[in-house]
Amino acid sequence: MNQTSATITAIRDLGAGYFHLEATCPEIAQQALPGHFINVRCESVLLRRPLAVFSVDASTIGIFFKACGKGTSWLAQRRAGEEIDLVGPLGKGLFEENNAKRVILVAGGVGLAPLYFYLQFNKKSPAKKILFYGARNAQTVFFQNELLNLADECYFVTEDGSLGEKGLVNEELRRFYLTEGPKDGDVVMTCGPNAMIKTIISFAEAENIPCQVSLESYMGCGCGVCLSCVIPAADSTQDGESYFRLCTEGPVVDSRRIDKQKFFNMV
Amino acid sequence: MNQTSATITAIRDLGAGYFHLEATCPEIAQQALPGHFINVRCESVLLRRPLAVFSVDASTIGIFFKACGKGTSWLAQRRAGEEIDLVGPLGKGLFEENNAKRVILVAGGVGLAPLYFYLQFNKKSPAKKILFYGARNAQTVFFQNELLNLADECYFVTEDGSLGEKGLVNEELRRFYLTEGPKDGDVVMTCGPNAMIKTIISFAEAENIPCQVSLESYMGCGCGVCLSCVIPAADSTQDGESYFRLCTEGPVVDSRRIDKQKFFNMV
Amino acid sequence: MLCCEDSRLQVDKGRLKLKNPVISASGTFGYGIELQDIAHPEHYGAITLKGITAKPRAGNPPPRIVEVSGGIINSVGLQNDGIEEFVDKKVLPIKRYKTAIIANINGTTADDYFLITEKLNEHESVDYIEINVSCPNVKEGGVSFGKNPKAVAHIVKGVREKTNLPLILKLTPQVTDIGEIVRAAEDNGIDIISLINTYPAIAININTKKPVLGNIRGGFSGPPVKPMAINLVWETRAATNLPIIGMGGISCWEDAVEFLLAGADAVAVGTWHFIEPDIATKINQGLCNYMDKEQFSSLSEITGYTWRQYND
Amino acid sequence: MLCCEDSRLQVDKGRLKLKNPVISASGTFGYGIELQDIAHPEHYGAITLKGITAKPRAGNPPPRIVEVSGGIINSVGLQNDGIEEFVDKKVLPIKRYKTAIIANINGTTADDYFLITEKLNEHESVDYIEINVSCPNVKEGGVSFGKNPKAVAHIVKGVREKTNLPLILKLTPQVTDIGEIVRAAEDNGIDIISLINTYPAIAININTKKPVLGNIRGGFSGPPVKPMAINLVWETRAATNLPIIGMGGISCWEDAVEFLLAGADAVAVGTWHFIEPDIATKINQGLCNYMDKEQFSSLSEITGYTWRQYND
Ligand SMILES: Cc1cc2nc3c(=O)[nH]c(=O)nc-3n(C[C@H](O)[C@H](O)[C@H](O)COP(=O)(O)OP(=O)(O)OC[C@H]3O[C@@H](n4cnc5c(N)ncnc54)[C@H](O)[C@@H]3O)c2cc1C
Ligand SMILES: Cc1cc2nc3c(=O)[nH]c(=O)nc-3n(C[C@H](O)[C@H](O)[C@H](O)COP(=O)(O)OP(=O)(O)OC[C@H]3O[C@@H](n4cnc5c(N)ncnc54)[C@H](O)[C@@H]3O)c2cc1C
Ligand SMILES: Cc1cc2nc3c(=O)[nH]c(=O)nc-3n(C[C@H](O)[C@H](O)[C@H](O)COP(=O)(O)O)c2cc1C
Ligand SMILES: Cc1cc2nc3c(=O)[nH]c(=O)nc-3n(C[C@H](O)[C@H](O)[C@H](O)COP(=O)(O)O)c2cc1C
Ligand code: FES
Ligand code: FES
Repeated sequence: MNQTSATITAIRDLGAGYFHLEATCPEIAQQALPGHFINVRCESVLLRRPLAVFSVDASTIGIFFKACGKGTSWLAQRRAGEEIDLVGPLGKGLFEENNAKRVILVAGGVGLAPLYFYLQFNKKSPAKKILFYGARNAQTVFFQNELLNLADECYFVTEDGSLGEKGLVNEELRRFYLTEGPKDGDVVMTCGPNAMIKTIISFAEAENIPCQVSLESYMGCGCGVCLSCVIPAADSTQDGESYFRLCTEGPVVDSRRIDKQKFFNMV
Repeated sequence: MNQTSATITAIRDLGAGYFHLEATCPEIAQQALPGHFINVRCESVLLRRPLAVFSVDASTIGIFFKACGKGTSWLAQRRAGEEIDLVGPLGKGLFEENNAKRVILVAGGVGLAPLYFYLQFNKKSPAKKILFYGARNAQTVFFQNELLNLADECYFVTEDGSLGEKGLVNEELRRFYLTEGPKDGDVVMTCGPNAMIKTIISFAEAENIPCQVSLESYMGCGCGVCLSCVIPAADSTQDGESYFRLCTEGPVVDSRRIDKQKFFNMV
Repeated sequence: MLCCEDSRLQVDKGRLKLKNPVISASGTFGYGIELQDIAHPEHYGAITLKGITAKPRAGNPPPRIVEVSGGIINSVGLQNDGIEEFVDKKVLPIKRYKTAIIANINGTTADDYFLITEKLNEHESVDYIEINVSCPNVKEGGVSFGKNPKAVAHIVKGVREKTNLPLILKLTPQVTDIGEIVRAAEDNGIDIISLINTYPAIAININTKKPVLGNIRGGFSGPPVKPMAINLVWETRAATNLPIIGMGGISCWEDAVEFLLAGADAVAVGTWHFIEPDIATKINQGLCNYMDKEQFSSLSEITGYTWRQYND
Repeated sequence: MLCCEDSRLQVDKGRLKLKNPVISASGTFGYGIELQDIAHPEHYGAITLKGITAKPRAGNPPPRIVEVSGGIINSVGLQNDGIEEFVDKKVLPIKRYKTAIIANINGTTADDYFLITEKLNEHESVDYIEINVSCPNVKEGGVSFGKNPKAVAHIVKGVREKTNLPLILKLTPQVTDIGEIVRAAEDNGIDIISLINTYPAIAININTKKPVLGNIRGGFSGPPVKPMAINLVWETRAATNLPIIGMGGISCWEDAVEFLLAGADAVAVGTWHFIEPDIATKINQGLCNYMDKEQFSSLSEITGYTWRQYND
């Protein structure tokens, strides 16, 4: 874990409120694994804002974010050359593949971030990587060329049908499995809006496919000391409740670990 | 009184942390009198910041300020074309001249602001105007040409002697009166650091010269409703204390109205 | 039609009857008319006048205000000219406007409250009397009354005997159990509860090593107090069915809605007047839009909406 | 030499003996070792561990934190594994470091406090016990004890009988008269006072019309509470000569100095750890520079410097 002042090397406005930012921070870049996140200080707000690591090279890390509120909007206004204060890498930083043969990645919107890093990081791994990427429309399906070259197969899905299939990504996934059928060694990895995650989890669990999901919660410290970011756990304790810290035991978790009912009621 | 969003037409960095800003706000420009101030919303802080009107023309007003803290520093970073939220004109807006024959203006640092406006506003008035302007050094004696042309006589004084006499402005004033002697119809008008104001007031009162002084205090509303900005008054009431509101009964007041001892202990 | 006249905004709960729910908090809007060029009194459901005392008060030595951690601390100390000429000089000028008038009364002794009430009652010039037992800026009386249920009971009872005007009790947030104070007041005939007054607070200048305020201590207000005020409105709603005027840190219409959802029947704006004098109109406008969007047909439906989900 | 080892920073007042005055506030620094890469435990005069209870507690349902008006509201609710394996699993790991260890103990009954103290006393593993009677996030016990002088007296007395370790009492700010609580504790053998805990607070999402926190209510902390905390330290200093640990909104060394000038002997940092994990070093460095500039030769000269000008 490092706290560092990183120099922004590039920031791109991708349109529709989405941004791609790269900053120099060798310490973090060298340690980051897919699933890790960083905690960014945004001067417009109090608490740091958690953002998944989207890509790394030797000395810089990339993030991919949507300006949805005060903090991310501030971040969106930074310019190359400016410094940002980062803590990271944070989280368990691991999609447990338990030697998967076929990795089914399902991304929605900015949920692409950790999955993109997974693809980049595991480019050379033997497992076959199939990406399902859902977005509102063609304008918000980003990094298409990079993805086509990183993944073995790419299925783009848009709500208005302006690119790829029309509809929701979970429908496309279902269609895929109807034709291809499940293989053993399949692992689903997903990140996106809770509504989407919910459908993906129930599908995967119904089909008995291990499902790794990257969740979100409101965070205080981002590094395990405040117990703010907890998620209801499937296994309950003496007093009927049990929670685990998303920032240290996640943000990527096995779907079976989550008390789905409580979690999806909560968000 | 108006609340308006004014467009900045020009902002000049005068050096040494001093700035000159002009903004379009006809309503205020047409009503403003020497001694009036405006209350500026600075997004970096909560309360509006009071600043004297420095100059006006048909549709714009000018302010002259020092970036000394969070609010004024934010203001200093504005750019032409941006909008600022102003309330004004505020204050009594009057240097009571009671038909002065000779007006002795004594300014220190940014205290020049209201006196500059007095000179601009009364350019054609019969009274003779003599300006004493003290600053740290030559670099912080601003608007020299304008002043030389607005006032009948100008005495610049700098602490390091890099321009005009070396020393403090009150010494220069004393020297002036030693040679010229007091005339009846003299009025002193002063604005500047409290240490300076203190010496000017005691000099003027000793010489029985009416003295109009523009004071500062911490303000809440700036327009008479909160009673935060009060100054200890010379005349005391039943319970031995009496205060008047600087924002509505000032900021320019007759020195005799102030309880000097209490006021200068307080600041 | 101005939104502040929109009939959906009317408040009609117990003895609290206002054309709209936005009130100016005492001490932050003078005597109602000073800012009419930029903040017209008729945009308010009611105007609370600066606090008055029996005798004139000079108030506390300056500095009286300091900005700290997103809010302000003030130590004005009830500077006012006393009750004597209050009605002629302060009430009549605002009386010409179509808005309700609330007198905010203060005392160093219980008898002060009774005396002021008598005078106000003679003239029948104000519409409400707000009993302020929560001013942190006076040496005797003030908040020391507001912290003590017995004192509250005694003062409310005495004031009640002197007038039939609707009575508001203004509460301090600095108490162990706000319900206890509310019940003491309700048992003795209070009609309406308003909260919160300011939190006792101190700021020290580390360079001069002196308190910034001339009075050392002052009252903290502004945006930072809102989440604590919401909690106290929530608790007050649990303690009584009386109308509640919620305040503390309101700076936008969303804040006003939050107070209403927590159980307030009306809201008051204080400190924010210094930043946005025209805040009242903005809040009323925002409330109308919110009611359209969320399909509320009257303000009273918003009041306590959230609170009820957890308490009925 | 690291500034946090500078001998001028030592605290030695009554039973409070620290190498420097900066303490990590309970619940905001885990068990002291988690952040050592970026915030080393040895930079602190003492580490307060997350609150423990007799039995394991799952804590409150999420969301447990929300950012509002410049601060945060949390409703963690004392999630912890209970006293059983506390010493082995939580205390021993931090014990290797050169810093004092404070256990923060909590109970739903008085007996809980006694039982936990017994266990801690057996092992003699911690240096201080902080009795937390001010947690707003638990249904029974918690702040309800801290608001009641009799309950405080009973708990302090009982804990005192079980151990000779220096005892700290952690106070809630939500009381009418903090002096009354302090005296009740002092009469029953407390050694040190720490304040403030969080203010009860609520945030409501006006779109969902539900409280943001799963527990409805939470505790407000962070920069906005500082001016109120300074006032309560000032009042506590007037009520006792015991050592005071001041906290509430500290985000920089200047804030720490303000607490010291108001009467605190040491300070604790909570919420700000989430923004600047390395805040402790910065405060110690700032204190050293301040002492140079203002010619203070020891920390104890700063403590109460301003307070004394108005109270001696
Ligand atoms: C581990 C983790 C990784 C994340 N990775 C990314 C990423 O790669 N790209 C990206 O765009 N976003 C990501 N997010 C979400 C991102 O943290 C939030 O969008 C951000 O905190 C919003 O802050 P804000 O100040 O802009 O919005 P706010 O003004 O704080 O709130 C705007 C809206 O966002 C919601 N919100 C605020 N914080 C969170 C949060 N922590 N989780 C969910 N909703 C929140 C608020 O309720 C509100 O509706 C991640 C979140 C987590 C927990
Ligand atoms: C009627 C009036 C007219 C003024 N005219 C001018 C002007 O024309 N040009 C100019 O440069 N300044 C003027 N000032 C002073 C100006 O208002 C303060 O410098 C400004 O408010 C500081 O705000 P800040 O946020 O930059 O500083 P802060 O961060 O608020 O404080 C920085 C320093 O300034 C001090 N300060 C803050 N507010 C005031 C205040 N109201 N009065 C005195 N000291 C204060 C603080 O104590 C601190 O020491 C005027 C003040 C008043 C009351
Ligand atoms: C400058 C100032 C003066 C005040 N004077 C009074 C007063 O005379 N009587 C009173 O009951 N409350 C007084 N208050 C308290 C406010 O009415 C209000 O209760 C408090 O400020 C909280 O609301 P806010 O956060 O919106 O300001 C005053 C507040 C301020 C800031
Ligand atoms: C997330 C969180 C958890 C906390 N847990 C505890 C606790 O277990 N025991 C305790 O006595 N105080 C607890 N507190 C209160 C802090 O120790 C501290 O008293 C309070 O936050 C004020 O300080 P601050 O403004 O610097 O945060 C907690 C505070 C926060 C923000
Ligand atoms: S955010 Fe603090 S423990 Fe996870
Ligand atoms: S600043 Fe409010 S009355 Fe002068």
